[in-house]
Amino acid sequence: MRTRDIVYVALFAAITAALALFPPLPLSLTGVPITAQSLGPMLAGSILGWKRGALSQLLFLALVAAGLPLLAGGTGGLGRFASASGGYIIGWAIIAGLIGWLFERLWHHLNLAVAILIIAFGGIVVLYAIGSAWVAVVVHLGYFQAVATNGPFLIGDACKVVIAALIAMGVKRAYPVIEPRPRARQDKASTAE
Amino acid sequence: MTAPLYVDRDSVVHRIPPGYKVLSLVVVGTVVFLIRDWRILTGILVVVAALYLLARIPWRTAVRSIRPGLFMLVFFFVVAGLLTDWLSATLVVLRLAALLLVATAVTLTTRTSAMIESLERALYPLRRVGVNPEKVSLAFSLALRFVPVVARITLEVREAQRVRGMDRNLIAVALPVVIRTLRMADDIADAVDARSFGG
Amino acid sequence: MIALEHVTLAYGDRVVLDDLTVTLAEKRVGVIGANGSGKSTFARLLNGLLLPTEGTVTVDGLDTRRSGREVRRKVGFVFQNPDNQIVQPTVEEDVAFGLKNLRLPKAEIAAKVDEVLRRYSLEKLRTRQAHLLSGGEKQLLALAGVLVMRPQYVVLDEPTTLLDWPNRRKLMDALTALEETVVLVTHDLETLAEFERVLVIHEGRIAADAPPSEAIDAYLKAVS
Amino acid sequence: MIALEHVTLAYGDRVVLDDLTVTLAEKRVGVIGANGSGKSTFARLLNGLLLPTEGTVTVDGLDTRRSGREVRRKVGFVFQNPDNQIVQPTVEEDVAFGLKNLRLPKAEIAAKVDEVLRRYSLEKLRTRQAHLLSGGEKQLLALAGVLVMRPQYVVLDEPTTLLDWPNRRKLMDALTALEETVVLVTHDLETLAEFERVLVIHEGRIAADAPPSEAIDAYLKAVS
Ligand SMILES: Nc1ncnc2c1ncn2[C@@H]1O[C@H](COP(=O)(O)OP(=O)(O)OP(=O)(O)O)[C@@H](O)[C@H]1O
Ligand SMILES: Nc1ncnc2c1ncn2[C@@H]1O[C@H](COP(=O)(O)OP(=O)(O)OP(=O)(O)O)[C@@H](O)[C@H]1O
Ligand SMILES: O=C(O)CCCC[C@@H]1SC[C@@H]2NC(=O)N[C@@H]21
Ligand SMILES: [Mg+2]
Ligand SMILES: [Mg+2]
Repeated sequence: MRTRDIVYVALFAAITAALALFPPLPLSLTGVPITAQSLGPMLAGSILGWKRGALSQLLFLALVAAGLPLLAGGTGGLGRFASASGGYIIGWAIIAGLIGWLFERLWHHLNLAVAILIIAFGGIVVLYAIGSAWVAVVVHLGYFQAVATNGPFLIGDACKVVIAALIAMGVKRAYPVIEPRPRARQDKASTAE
Repeated sequence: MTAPLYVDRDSVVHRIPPGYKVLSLVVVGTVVFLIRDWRILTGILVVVAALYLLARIPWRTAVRSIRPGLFMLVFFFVVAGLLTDWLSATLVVLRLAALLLVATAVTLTTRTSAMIESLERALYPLRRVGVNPEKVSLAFSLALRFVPVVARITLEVREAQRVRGMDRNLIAVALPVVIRTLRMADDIADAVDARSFGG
Repeated sequence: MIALEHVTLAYGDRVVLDDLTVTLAEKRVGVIGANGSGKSTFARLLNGLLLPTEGTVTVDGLDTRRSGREVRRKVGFVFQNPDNQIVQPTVEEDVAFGLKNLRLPKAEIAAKVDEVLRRYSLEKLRTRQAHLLSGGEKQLLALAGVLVMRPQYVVLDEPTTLLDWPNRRKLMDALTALEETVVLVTHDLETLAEFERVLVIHEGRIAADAPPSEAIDAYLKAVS
Repeated sequence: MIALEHVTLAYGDRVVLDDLTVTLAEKRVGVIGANGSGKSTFARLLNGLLLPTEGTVTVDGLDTRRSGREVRRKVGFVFQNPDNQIVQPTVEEDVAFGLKNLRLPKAEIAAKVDEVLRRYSLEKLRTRQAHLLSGGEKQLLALAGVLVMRPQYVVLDEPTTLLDWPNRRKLMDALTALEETVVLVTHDLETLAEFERVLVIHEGRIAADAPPSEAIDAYLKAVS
């Protein structure tokens, strides 16, 4: 990893953290709030690609685990991993990687629709699958019953998907990171390990 | 908003090295899921609760820290009770409560910086497979520095847009913020390199 | 006319401006002071970007606290750091941004953008990525993006710092030619020579309020 | 000694510097030129932050392309925008950053940090959050963070832009006092008065290379 990649990783960890400033809606009965924060992994993957995207979310999780209140509503700490949210927040690292991988694969065929599909697949389908699995395990719920508790998230998550896709496409046009820019390519020689 | 959740006290629990605390969390986490006897689970819960006394955590702080989890416990108790039987519902809730209490206790009694340090130390052996500990610690400190910066840049971009007549438009703010922060990241990477990062 | 009445501004519990009362009615007002004295803070108060902790700021009678939007339409603002001011991918889109927000017809926007790009020698850069410009180029762009909207007051926070000499001259000439009231925060004391009035901010208060040469003397005495 | 040989630098297909050959050996070298002429680009080439598209840059015989790391240890760099130079949360941590990278013992780091904070009057700010400083305070911090590492060459890209007069004086005095070779990019022509040599960059080439007054004349003629 070049220094530049480390800075990007740190930046998107911070962006996910900053999204906690949007207050959470504790609508969901399972104690998993509706939050703006899952926009963070969607952006990280679609802007940074799989490796840096996933690392940025791992870094974010490490900061939360270390006791910083970086989750929406000023919560954090190891307790959040033990709660019903645990699967979702760990899922953030996975879907950032997944979305990033798909973006890299399909980079030259991307348009807004494709971007929306990829991000929805990672940020809704896969994230719910992971989050619900954890819920099912810790509370001995049937898996599909657990999946059903995701209903209240759908509207918000659909909005996040569209927002992430618009931003990702905007960044692709104005300041692409996934495909090395000329300057980045030059720098590689000087800072490569 | 980044004030850590840590509660500063001088106690035995505080003095346990972070690594051991996390390890015991993992042990408790595994054990509670293996036990099916509600009496033993209750015993564990009591022991764990005693940790809070030992660590001299003010009880208001303790309650505030576990409150988000409490609602979850109640909900799951009801759901599990209705779907199965009340005994297994009790088991589910006792387990979760124990897990939650231990995890929260670790956070309340361990300094963030100590936690990050021991994490960095834990990653040290991975040097062989290409994980550079200095880079990891740079990533941590930059992330901490960036949280307020991202917030500030968002404010500044919004200010700049308000000055030019745009009052509220999420995408119109978010896109320049992301680009502006990426640009900043590039410059910072240069500055880090220019100060001999990596030896 | 911009009027501050008993304005106090504190960040948290650190008081940066302490009970200022001042009226700006002249066409050219300069603001100087040491680093960290509160000049940028003062400037931001003038168009409601910051609201006073205590006291009121009014622009032509409009309170910045209640009529933020109208005030901002009247008072253009050029920031210290041009990076934060670029909100669109390319130079021409960025200049057009404010005009679009005013919902002007397309043809009019295009005409105004053309004119301002020409006036500030940005024509060659019009399709360039705004974020990759050089420092001075960004500063010109920031300025163009605000002046194209023809505000009645223009507040500029150190707008010449990154400019070369011809561009600096061009900017100062442009400011002199403006019909509008100009409030200029600067460390570049020479640029103030033809200003009518210069305020010196020092330790939270207005330490001097006088014609340029006198104010500059007071400033140099205060800081040394 | 820093030597450029037939150096060309292009961003994409836009050539910014075109076949420059020049050797910098004097203790005080100034670099001036219009906005967008390529001064910052030139400066970044000197310590390997940018690599030439064609040609070579060497520092004391070390090629920036092959020995990037050693070169960066020799050549300190102060950027145009101090914001992007702050890499640690607090002032003192930021100053210590470069020293840590050099793996100095803790006590030595602490001593050097103390000294440099004192020298640049940053003591009162030492535990403050670096990103909340005012523009000028940040620029002093950026300088301190580089000089504390005692590089042999110091390249500065418009370091005085946000400074008030006393701070500017302090900075220029600090530069004058340095043992090290200084390369200063600036629009502030006065600061160059005591420099030994000034390069004027214009349209991708070195349009003049002379003592200050002569070079400044050439610059003003070239840009007008
Ligand atoms: N958002 C903020 N939160 C806390 N403190 C702040 C904030 N903005 C500025 N300050 C502090 O308030 C004081 C005044 O800041 P301001 O930016 O107004 O100074 P200035 O006169 O513009 O300085 P300069 O000439 O360096 O630009 C400084 O000490 C600064 O550190
Ligand atoms: N990363 C980049 N990608 C593409 N173009 C760039 C990049 N960096 C700079 N440029 C362009 O190269 C030219 C030279 O830029 P440079 O920053 O070196 O100018 P400068 O002489 O430092 O100007 P200023 O006095 O305004 O700071 C400018 O036209 C600029 O727009
Ligand atoms: O406890 C937390 O703060 C983390 C909550 C995780 C929320 C998940 S992410 C996907 C889904 N969409 C939401 O709005 N909330 C859940
Ligand atoms: Mg200021
Ligand atoms: Mg420059």
